[in-house]
Amino acid sequence: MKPGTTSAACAALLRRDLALIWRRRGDALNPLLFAVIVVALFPFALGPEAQVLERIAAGTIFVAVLLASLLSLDNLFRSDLDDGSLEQLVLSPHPLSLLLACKIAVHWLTTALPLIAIAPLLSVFLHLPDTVLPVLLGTLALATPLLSLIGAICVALTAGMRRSGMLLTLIVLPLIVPVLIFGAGACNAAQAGLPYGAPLLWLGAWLTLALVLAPLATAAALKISLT
Amino acid sequence: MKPGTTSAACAALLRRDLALIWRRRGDALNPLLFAVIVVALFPFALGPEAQVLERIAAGTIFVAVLLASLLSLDNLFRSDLDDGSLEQLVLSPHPLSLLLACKIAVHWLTTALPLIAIAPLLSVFLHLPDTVLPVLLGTLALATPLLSLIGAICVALTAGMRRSGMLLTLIVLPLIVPVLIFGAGACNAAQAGLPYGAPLLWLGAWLTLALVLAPLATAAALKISLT
Amino acid sequence: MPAIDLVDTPPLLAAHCLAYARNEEPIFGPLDFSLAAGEVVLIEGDNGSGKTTLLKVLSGLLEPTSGEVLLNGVHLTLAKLSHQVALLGHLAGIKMELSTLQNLRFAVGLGGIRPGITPPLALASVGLAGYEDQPVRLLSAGQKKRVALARLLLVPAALWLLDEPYANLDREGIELVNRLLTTHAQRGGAALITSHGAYAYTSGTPRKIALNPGTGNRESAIGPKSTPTKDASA
Amino acid sequence: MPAIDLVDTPPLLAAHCLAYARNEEPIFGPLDFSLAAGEVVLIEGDNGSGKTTLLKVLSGLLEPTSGEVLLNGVHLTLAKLSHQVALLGHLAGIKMELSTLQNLRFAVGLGGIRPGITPPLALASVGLAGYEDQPVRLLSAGQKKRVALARLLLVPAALWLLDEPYANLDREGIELVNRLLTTHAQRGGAALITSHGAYAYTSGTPRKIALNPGTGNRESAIGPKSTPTKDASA
Amino acid sequence: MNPLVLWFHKLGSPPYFYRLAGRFQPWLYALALITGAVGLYGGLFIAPADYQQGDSFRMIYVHVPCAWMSLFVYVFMAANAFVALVWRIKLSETLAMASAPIGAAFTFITLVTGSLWGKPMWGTWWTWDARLTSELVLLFLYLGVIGLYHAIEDTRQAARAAAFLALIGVVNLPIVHYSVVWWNTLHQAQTVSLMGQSKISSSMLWPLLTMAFATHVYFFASLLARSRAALLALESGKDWVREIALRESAQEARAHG
Amino acid sequence: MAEFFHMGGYGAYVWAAYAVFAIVLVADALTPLWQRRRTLHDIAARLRRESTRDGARKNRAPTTQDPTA
Ligand code: HEM
Ligand SMILES: Nc1ncnc2c1ncn2[C@@H]1O[C@H](COP(=O)(O)OP(=O)(O)OP(=O)(O)O)[C@@H](O)[C@H]1O
Ligand SMILES: Nc1ncnc2c1ncn2[C@@H]1O[C@H](COP(=O)(O)OP(=O)(O)OP(=O)(O)O)[C@@H](O)[C@H]1O
Ligand SMILES: [Mg+2]
Ligand SMILES: [Mg+2]
Repeated sequence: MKPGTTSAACAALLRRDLALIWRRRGDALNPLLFAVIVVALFPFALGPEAQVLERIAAGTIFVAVLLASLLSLDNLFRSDLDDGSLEQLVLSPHPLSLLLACKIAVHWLTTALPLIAIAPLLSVFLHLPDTVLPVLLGTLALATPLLSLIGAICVALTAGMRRSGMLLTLIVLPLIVPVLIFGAGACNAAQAGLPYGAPLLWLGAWLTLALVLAPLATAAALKISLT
Repeated sequence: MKPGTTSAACAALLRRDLALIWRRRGDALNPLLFAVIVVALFPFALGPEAQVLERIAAGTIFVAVLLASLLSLDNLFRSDLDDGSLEQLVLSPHPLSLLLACKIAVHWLTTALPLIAIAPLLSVFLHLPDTVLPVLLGTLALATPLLSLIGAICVALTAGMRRSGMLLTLIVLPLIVPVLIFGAGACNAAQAGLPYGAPLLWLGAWLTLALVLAPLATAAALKISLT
Repeated sequence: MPAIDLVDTPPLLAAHCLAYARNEEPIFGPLDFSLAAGEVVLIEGDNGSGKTTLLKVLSGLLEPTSGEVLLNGVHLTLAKLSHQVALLGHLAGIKMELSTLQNLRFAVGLGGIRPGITPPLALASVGLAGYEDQPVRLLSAGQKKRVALARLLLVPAALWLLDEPYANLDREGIELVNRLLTTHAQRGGAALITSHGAYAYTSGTPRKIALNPGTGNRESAIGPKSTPTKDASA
Repeated sequence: MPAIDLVDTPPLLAAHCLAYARNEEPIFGPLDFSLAAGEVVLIEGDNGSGKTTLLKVLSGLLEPTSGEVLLNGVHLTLAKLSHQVALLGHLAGIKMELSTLQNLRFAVGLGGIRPGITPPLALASVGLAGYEDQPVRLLSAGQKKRVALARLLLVPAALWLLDEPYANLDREGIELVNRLLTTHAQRGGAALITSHGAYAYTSGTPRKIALNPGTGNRESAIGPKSTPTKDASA
Repeated sequence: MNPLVLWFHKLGSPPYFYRLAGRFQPWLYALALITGAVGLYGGLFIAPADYQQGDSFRMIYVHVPCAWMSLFVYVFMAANAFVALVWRIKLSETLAMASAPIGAAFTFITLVTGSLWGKPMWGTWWTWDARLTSELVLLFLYLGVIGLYHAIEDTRQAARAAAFLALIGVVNLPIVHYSVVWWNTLHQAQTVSLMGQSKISSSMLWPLLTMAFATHVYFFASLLARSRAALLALESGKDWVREIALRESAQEARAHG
Repeated sequence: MAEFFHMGGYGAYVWAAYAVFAIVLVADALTPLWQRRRTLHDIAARLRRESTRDGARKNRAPTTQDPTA
């Protein structure tokens, strides 16, 4: 009678979460579709003029990606909570923060990465200049993991409630506004021909910090909201 | 042993749904918050220039209201499905379309109406000219019930699945594009000093049609997805 | 709206060659049985033998693959079913957020009410007096079940379909269910209940329908048996 | 990591003055009891008497209002609990989308495995051979319960906390649970199970802890009783 | 009974349809391949370069047939959806659901090739022109039907729900089209209609028509193949399917030693 | 020949369009084959499983009727 190793537990968790997402791969596409749809709504709402769309392109794409990954965050612990798996995770002998880091990684890989991959298409819809596209992709690559990590803390805080839904958005919002300002700001600067290195560096620094601290904070928040 | 009258059943349903929303009034505010947040993100994403914001104000508010009421639509039948109440509704001796019309009405009253009420605040955020505000409110008053009615059909179609989430958005999108085009189009026309009566008339005509047909279609869709 | 006092009409419920298959896999096989007013019949079967599925078919929530169901001698359609059948499944259609009394009031609004009973009375008679304003969410598993039972008392349905009504109930609750069933039968109602044979309905003429597990029980044993099974805890 | 072969250490689990109150309302009153290795104890009580709550407290999911719990003579903290307690509640932590085997594999990855058993063996021994690739969602209520039981077989936990393990199971399933409990007790494990007294654990020395319903049972009757209750269906 | 009605009745029986479709399918694939090859040869080698667009006009031979197909398939799907909902014919459900992914594929090709054509011609990959926008909405409709079909557990129920959506989409498409036209002309006229009225010479025309024929034939071939696969899944409990499954697995076992 | 591939400067666009056309349709043609194989596989596996299930059931409950499948 001996418990398994922590790495075995993490591997089991990764394998299970990926298997679950594969089983519901239709659902996994949802954030992607949502972002596409939000972006596609704007031309209808604003009219088809290219100059207007071009001006708002980077910002709108950023907002759409952000909303899509926030809305999908809600499911991060939801189903585990509903069927009692989360209790089992908390009761397991392994460090909870590590297990949660695995879950966050799976979330980023399966929602944010496809969003980044589809960003070029979105930028075509809104006539984003080709020169700005690399900057957009770079900022998204830095900003989305930051969103997943920060979001996870907030989801953990609201995990005790059923249907936290949009309250989550409210809690996350103040935390991610800086990410939005720096991310979209870098793109807008690039579009206007201004230097855009500084905001990217800031994002990188925050990301490093969040990678270390967010899983610990998430574990603490989860323990608070479960007992 | 006699069953109650249909009007008693509708009254009971309205009373229950309102009581439920009152019990979870925190949740009921969520669409409102979501719309405010989406609108509030845009100045951060685009920068504070008033001319840009003014140009996109009406369209962005429309998109935000639309997304907020779509996302809340998902809950229209969700909880009733989860706890078996929907089965009881379908099994009841009263016309299902009438019962569903009551539910849709409650949804509109508790999500869209507050959104319309808050639209003036949103338009301040984005520097919408004061002259356009009445047009915006008028189009929203016509467009949001249309959204609720069209959305209800789609929700009923997806009721058979657990966690339809954003698939719903995908299904609804093609159906509401005309609403968005005419609604936001009227506002944009008003802002540009052009006549805007025709799109309003169109919206009104569609609304009348939808009021009659949508509950029937919703009932048909629900029966398909429940049996 | 037809009156439903049909104590002397021959079979309240009759099934001919009723079968259900999910994705072509037979769940329960061609069944023939009938249920007279005043009768309570127990559906027995192992785990996975299709008891829940049978009740769903009989309540009109699932469409049978073959066979037909007659209610009072007429074909059963969804609309006709509505106020003659009360289903108590795993999901009771009870709102966790609302109080017990609010839930019952809604059930009455939707389905009508039997004469001579009110929601508070029904709550009292399932042993939940004093819990009128308690949100159902805060009740224990057995207490929730009792709320669902109170709904049965209120709604004027002649046929009760009860899926494992005894599960989660304490001894008193089990007696309560038996009492409810006896009264219902005496009033001319009928009931089909599933159970694993542990707590049989003990008064009246307990008949059983046996479902053979999984095999699509093509020649399932049906007919009156008289031994209530009490030897379960062996 | 400490070894858990503790057949001769005095009490596996001991509770002193354990009480839980929700919003100042006592749910179960100060309880004193102990559980030796090799013992299976039945928690009895009416609906709403706090059985589920007691198990949640003992598993560390709820914090007791007062009193303390000792596991092998040491204070019980969440971290210590982890691999010595296996909880089978109403929610089994089983993914409906995954197959039975995938679920058990994950449980093993997370909690480790007892020597001499594998997930497919465990499935076979709860009577689910042949259901290895079936998504749990497609199983009946009793079959789901069996998957949860299979998890207990795999995970190396000395103390089992089982909330109504007999509910939804057929007669064969009930025997299965009793068999599992006997084996577990013989191996030096211990178990606390709730039940409404219908199917008592019949071999070994069945002891009971009674919770008085609702009153916050401040002077609850605790101690060994020897009559298993079989007279439930009266 | 009228022999034609009888034949339709028989066609509705899955094993009969499966066998019949199995007999037609290879011939349809072959015909599509041959006419497609002829059409492409004509389009790429025989047709002269356009005096205005140069060689870029050769995109017409994939773009336009696929654009036509994207609309044709939707009509076909909706017609089957209607039959499926009204008369509850299992085969129509299958056909409707099998045509959705093919239609989505043609729509996707139309959008991509149109984009690839638009870049050199209009200088942009995408504009919010009425026709383009309607085509995008059409893609969303297809995706919605497919998504709904796959998201619902029970296949027959899923088919009925998706069929319902397809029918609503039929009503909606003209509305979208005209609202987009109206919207597009509100502010400024987009100068899009480059090709609308240009007269086309017969050496340019016949490859186009051949390609159109080839894509139609391909559609039916693919439809039959998809329906056959779907019928196997739908009827997986029936003996005729079990026989096929056992036969194939035995063959496979032999092939692997 | 090079001129043919060059397509008067539009080569990249034209060939990309034809490539998309070919790739998408080939993928579309292959899907049913793949689906068919998987379905038959699943059915064969299920038949095998069902036979073990029936076997297990017979051992547990000798009174149940012999399944005719
Ligand atoms: C993404 C961009 C595009 C999309 C979505 C698109 C879509 C369509 C559709 C749906 C049709 C069929 C219309 C019908 O039969 O009623 C069509 C036809 C056609 N398209 Fe495109 N198109 C695009 C770009 C282009 C471009 C750039 C050109 C050439 C400059 C072009 C030339 C044509 C021609 C010649 C026809 C046939 C016209 C006819 O049958 O009347 N398309 N396109
Ligand atoms: N949603 C479903 N989809 C597919 N198969 C299902 C589904 N629900 C149940 N089954 C299968 O159908 C069979 C009958 O299930 P059912 O729930 O009717 O059994 P039951 O007699 O109620 O069993 P229990 O006593 O365990 O509740 C089982 O073999 C089960 O695996
Ligand atoms: N989440 C909750 N919040 C507040 N009170 C609760 C909650 N859950 C249960 N209760 C109350 O606590 C008491 C004990 O509940 P518990 O679920 O422990 O009972 P139980 O003994 O398991 O009953 P049963 O046999 O019906 O399952 C009950 O009176 C119940 O109403
Ligand atoms: Mg059942
Ligand atoms: Mg309990």
